[in-house]
Amino acid sequence: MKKEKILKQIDKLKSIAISEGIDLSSEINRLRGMLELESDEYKKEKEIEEVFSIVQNSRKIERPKPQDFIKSLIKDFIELKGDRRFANDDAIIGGIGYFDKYPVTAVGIQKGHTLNENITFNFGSPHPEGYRKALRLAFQAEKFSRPILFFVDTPGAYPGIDSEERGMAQAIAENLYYLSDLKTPIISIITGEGGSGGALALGVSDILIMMQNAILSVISPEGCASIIFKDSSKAAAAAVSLKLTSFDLLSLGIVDKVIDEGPGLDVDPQIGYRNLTEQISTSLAYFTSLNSKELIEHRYQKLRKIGFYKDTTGFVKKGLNKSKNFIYELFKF
Amino acid sequence: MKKEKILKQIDKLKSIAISEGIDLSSEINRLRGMLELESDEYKKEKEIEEVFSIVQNSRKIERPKPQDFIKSLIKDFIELKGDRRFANDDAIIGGIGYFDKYPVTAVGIQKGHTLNENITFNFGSPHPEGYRKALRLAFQAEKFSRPILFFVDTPGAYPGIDSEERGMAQAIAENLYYLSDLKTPIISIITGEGGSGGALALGVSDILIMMQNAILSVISPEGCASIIFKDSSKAAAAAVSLKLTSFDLLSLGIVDKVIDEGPGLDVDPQIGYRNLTEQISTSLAYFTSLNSKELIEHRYQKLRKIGFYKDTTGFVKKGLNKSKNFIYELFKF
Amino acid sequence: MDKLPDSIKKIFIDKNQDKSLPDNLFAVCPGCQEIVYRPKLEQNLGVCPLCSYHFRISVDEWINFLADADSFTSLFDEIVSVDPLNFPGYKEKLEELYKKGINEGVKTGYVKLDGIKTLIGIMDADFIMGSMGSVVGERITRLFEYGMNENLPVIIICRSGGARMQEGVVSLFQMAKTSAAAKKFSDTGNLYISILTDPTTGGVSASFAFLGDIIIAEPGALIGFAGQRVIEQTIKQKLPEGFQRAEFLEKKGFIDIVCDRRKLRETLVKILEIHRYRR
Amino acid sequence: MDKLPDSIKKIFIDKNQDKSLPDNLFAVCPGCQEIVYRPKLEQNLGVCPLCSYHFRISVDEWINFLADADSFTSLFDEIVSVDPLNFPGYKEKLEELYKKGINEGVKTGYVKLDGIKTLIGIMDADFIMGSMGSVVGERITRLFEYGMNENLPVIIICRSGGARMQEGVVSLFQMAKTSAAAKKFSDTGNLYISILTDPTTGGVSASFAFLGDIIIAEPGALIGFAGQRVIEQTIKQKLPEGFQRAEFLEKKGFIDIVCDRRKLRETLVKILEIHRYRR
Ligand SMILES: [Zn+2]
Ligand SMILES: [Zn+2]
Repeated sequence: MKKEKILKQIDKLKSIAISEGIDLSSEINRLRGMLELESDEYKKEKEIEEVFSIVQNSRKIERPKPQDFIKSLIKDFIELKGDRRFANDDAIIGGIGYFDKYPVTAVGIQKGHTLNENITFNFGSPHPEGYRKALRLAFQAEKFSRPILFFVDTPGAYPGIDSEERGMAQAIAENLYYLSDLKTPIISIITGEGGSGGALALGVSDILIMMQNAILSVISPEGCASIIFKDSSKAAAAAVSLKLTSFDLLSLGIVDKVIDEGPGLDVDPQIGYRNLTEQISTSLAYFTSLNSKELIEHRYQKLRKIGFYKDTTGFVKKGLNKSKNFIYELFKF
Repeated sequence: MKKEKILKQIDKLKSIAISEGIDLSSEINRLRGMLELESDEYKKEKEIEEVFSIVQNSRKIERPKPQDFIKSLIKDFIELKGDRRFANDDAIIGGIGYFDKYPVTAVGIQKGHTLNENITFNFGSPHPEGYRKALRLAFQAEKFSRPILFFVDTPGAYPGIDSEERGMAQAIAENLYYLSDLKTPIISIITGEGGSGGALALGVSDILIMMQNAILSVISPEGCASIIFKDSSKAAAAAVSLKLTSFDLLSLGIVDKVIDEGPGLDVDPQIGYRNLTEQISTSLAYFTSLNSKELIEHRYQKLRKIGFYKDTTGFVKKGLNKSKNFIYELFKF
Repeated sequence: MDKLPDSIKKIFIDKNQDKSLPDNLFAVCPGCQEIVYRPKLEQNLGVCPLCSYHFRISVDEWINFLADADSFTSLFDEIVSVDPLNFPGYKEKLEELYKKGINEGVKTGYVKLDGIKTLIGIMDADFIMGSMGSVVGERITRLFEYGMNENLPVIIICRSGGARMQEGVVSLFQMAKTSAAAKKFSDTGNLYISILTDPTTGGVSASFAFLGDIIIAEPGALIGFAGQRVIEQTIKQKLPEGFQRAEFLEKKGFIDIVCDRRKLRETLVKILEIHRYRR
Repeated sequence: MDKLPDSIKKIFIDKNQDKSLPDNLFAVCPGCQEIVYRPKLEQNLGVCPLCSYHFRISVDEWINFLADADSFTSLFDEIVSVDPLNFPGYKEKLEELYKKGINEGVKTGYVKLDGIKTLIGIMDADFIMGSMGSVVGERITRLFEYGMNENLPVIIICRSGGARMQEGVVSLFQMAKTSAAAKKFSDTGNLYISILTDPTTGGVSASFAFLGDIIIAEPGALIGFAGQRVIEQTIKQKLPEGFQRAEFLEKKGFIDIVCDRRKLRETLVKILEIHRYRR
């Protein structure tokens, strides 16, 4: 809006300068400066708009959910239920079937397309027994040397009394622990909303794939806005700050591949499926070719290297435990 | 009673025969025959009495319970709680400490000396989470190459709605499964009432020890009487039939050692403790000297060989699957 | 399937609530209380065509229904029961059962399913409630050992009242023995499918029945550790509807698949194939 | 202990309910609402002498209380935070904290406990709630790696609000990274003791905090995954008394020992010894 006004003003001044033969360049430059400022703000606004529309898209009820991915990509799928401890969690579906020629174990977080489905699937928020079922099936996959495919779409692990009573934290921790050196290939695909620890529990993998319009975040933009910015209306801005889009995470080195969705999975999932299938095929061929020691070492190093920090070793001359102030000095540069 | 009467009668006849000078030998022999018959019955009665008093003794509230054994035998015991899934079961106590110079993991089923204690300990009847705690501690013992001591005294696994809901059968099965090749020595001691599957779940071991007055049974004598003999008053007789005493089980090859209790653990536990300590010391020295392959093979063979059956291979001439009638013929001999 | 299976006949007699129906050609289904025509039931693998109630079927019927024609070869028939404890009445019971031609609490052997060779154990409830004595324990153990040596999968159709009390603690330890064998078998990377049918309780449920890589249950099957009467006596209240049934156990996380008998064979073949057992 | 620990001082100011008490030489205990004399509290390791309420204590106080005199040597101080996402306000916050001399969300190093050398990590709630960013993740990871190379046990005193949101998904993945390191460490047969203090929640609880061979919690400590406000908003009801407290978690089977701080050192030494760490 403002931008257009300024542009018109500049045009006007230019005409005047020519027609009247006077030098208005200082005034025009001032306006140009305003324009640049304005344009930065404009770009930022547009980015916020774009990113938040990705967030909203990732949650769209029309978007195919993990159970749809399994239906489309896994042949002869047989569902296997239960954690052998407490319950079968309907928020997580797991079983065996074929991906191409590979027998695989496939596990997905179920999310509904309707309210009824969502009630059954607890809106895609698993309880601890869901993660324990996933881990049980993962161990079974290891026994039979079957690769594992995780399809992830969740607002997060369910925050309820029962979840805490049955040790949600412990359940997620245990998944991270045992998946980290499970001796069979693991491919994890974020298909929609990758919500925090509840998504990460199925995200430890040899290759982490994101569908182009999926998100993956340490906290929901809404939660971040209200906790950090103390203003829940700033969710869209928080979404940008959190760097939760597939391409952001690709450039941060956390996600390994982004899958082109074509017109968007909600419009036509076939292109996305096809591209994903191709990627999984390539990955399976590669990871099944590694021996288990190579596989595990690769997975460990992949996790191991995630993190941004400054290692000030080179600069530190004093004893390690007395370097506090020195580090502070370094940090400023 | 009857026996004494007959003996008196024989004495009388003998005196008459001598004093009167007549031959009463045929009558005396008849009475002697009655005496033998009577004596068989008498012996049987006495056996029933004896065995059932062992059963009752094994359950005595004054008898030291597994927690007392742990207190007396394990130095610096530190209790470790929880199954990491659902609950901490107070019916089972587990932890680490020293037996002599050995760091060990000790797990016992707690039974009360008072009603209040019994309520806390659920009368020594564990829930599934109790067995899962025991297994968790067993895996930890394996990690740290610590021998395991199981102290067992239970009427059986708890038969309740909650137990079934959380998979009692599965929990016991899993203990049997994983304990069978756990790579650290396991010593199991039946201290009191060894009640069925609930006892067996902590009975898979390299050496199965029974305190002299303990029992171990597939079913309580009372249960057996009502199910098999359709008469719950026949518990004492059922106890004899079940062969549940320490010496019965020693001679059946199921129990490896019976520990002399001296005057009985309820009267003075010290002698029993001392003898048990000696046996455990010897066993630990032996089993910790085996490498894990030897240890596991020994344990497997120990379980493997339990069973009484007739292998008719030598006799079978016909095809295996047509031998039904032939087997029947064999069975009769 | 032209002949009328004995066990179904027996069930009809047991369950038939309308004695006036002639010759048991009809039965009253315990599931829907409707009258079902026996030959229909037979065709339907012993599943009520109206309400899918699963009647109990015999070992031979299981083989007929699951195995490729004439593919069953029994193993370990040569192991027969003795009476180690001299338990009152046990010897006589065994003789009586052998006389009837029932081989033991479990029949073991190998079969082909759609051409895939697999080991199988089928428990026989007609032999002292399918209870596990030394022979059941030994046969199951040998089945696992055979499987690990030959790299064959093992399928066990469970149906048992539990331990065989007449063999006392010897029977109890068959739980440990079979579980140890199942573990050793599993460590060779082979597949064990456990199928729980009505009823699977006690010592069998607390050992090999719940140790399958994949655990399948028949709809409505009673599955649990403790007997319902014992539980009721302990807690002094009636048990809830559906308690200890297959569907209940599935909800509680202990069953992979509750599978209709009419889909079982196809499901088994799929599972065997995916474990690369078609060679 | 002659000096007045800062964190306790701060707590007095925060928690002190009677402002009229002069100079904060006295405090009102949140546990028993009684007035406690500060030097008494200090002597008592920050535990209320009346009701055993466990006040929060600082990293330095933890070291003073646990470690043999002068035995602490810090490790990995050279790793410092950056602002990978260019997150609003993060850089300024970090600078401010460094200026205060707080090193990071966790202090790592080695100590001796009764002569036994052990690695230790102590989380610092004064550094952005002890949240786990890249530096916390990296230091914990290095601690485990150091432990597996040197065959030393690892003790971590947890206290954290969770992930460090300002580092986004990078922070989230520190959960996976530290858990993977804990697994690798465990496979070398070494001992990891996790001590959960008030509060241990979110990403830290759902990673290394719950991966100890032995998990100890301080009495009354708040421990859980989800925050209480989030749960209340989700279920639209108040949470029960004692929910997510150490004793609650112990009952639920997730804590080995709820250990009074005054007995902690002795307990740790015993545990280390039994794992044969006294050499
Ligand atoms: Zn019907
Ligand atoms: Zn107080």
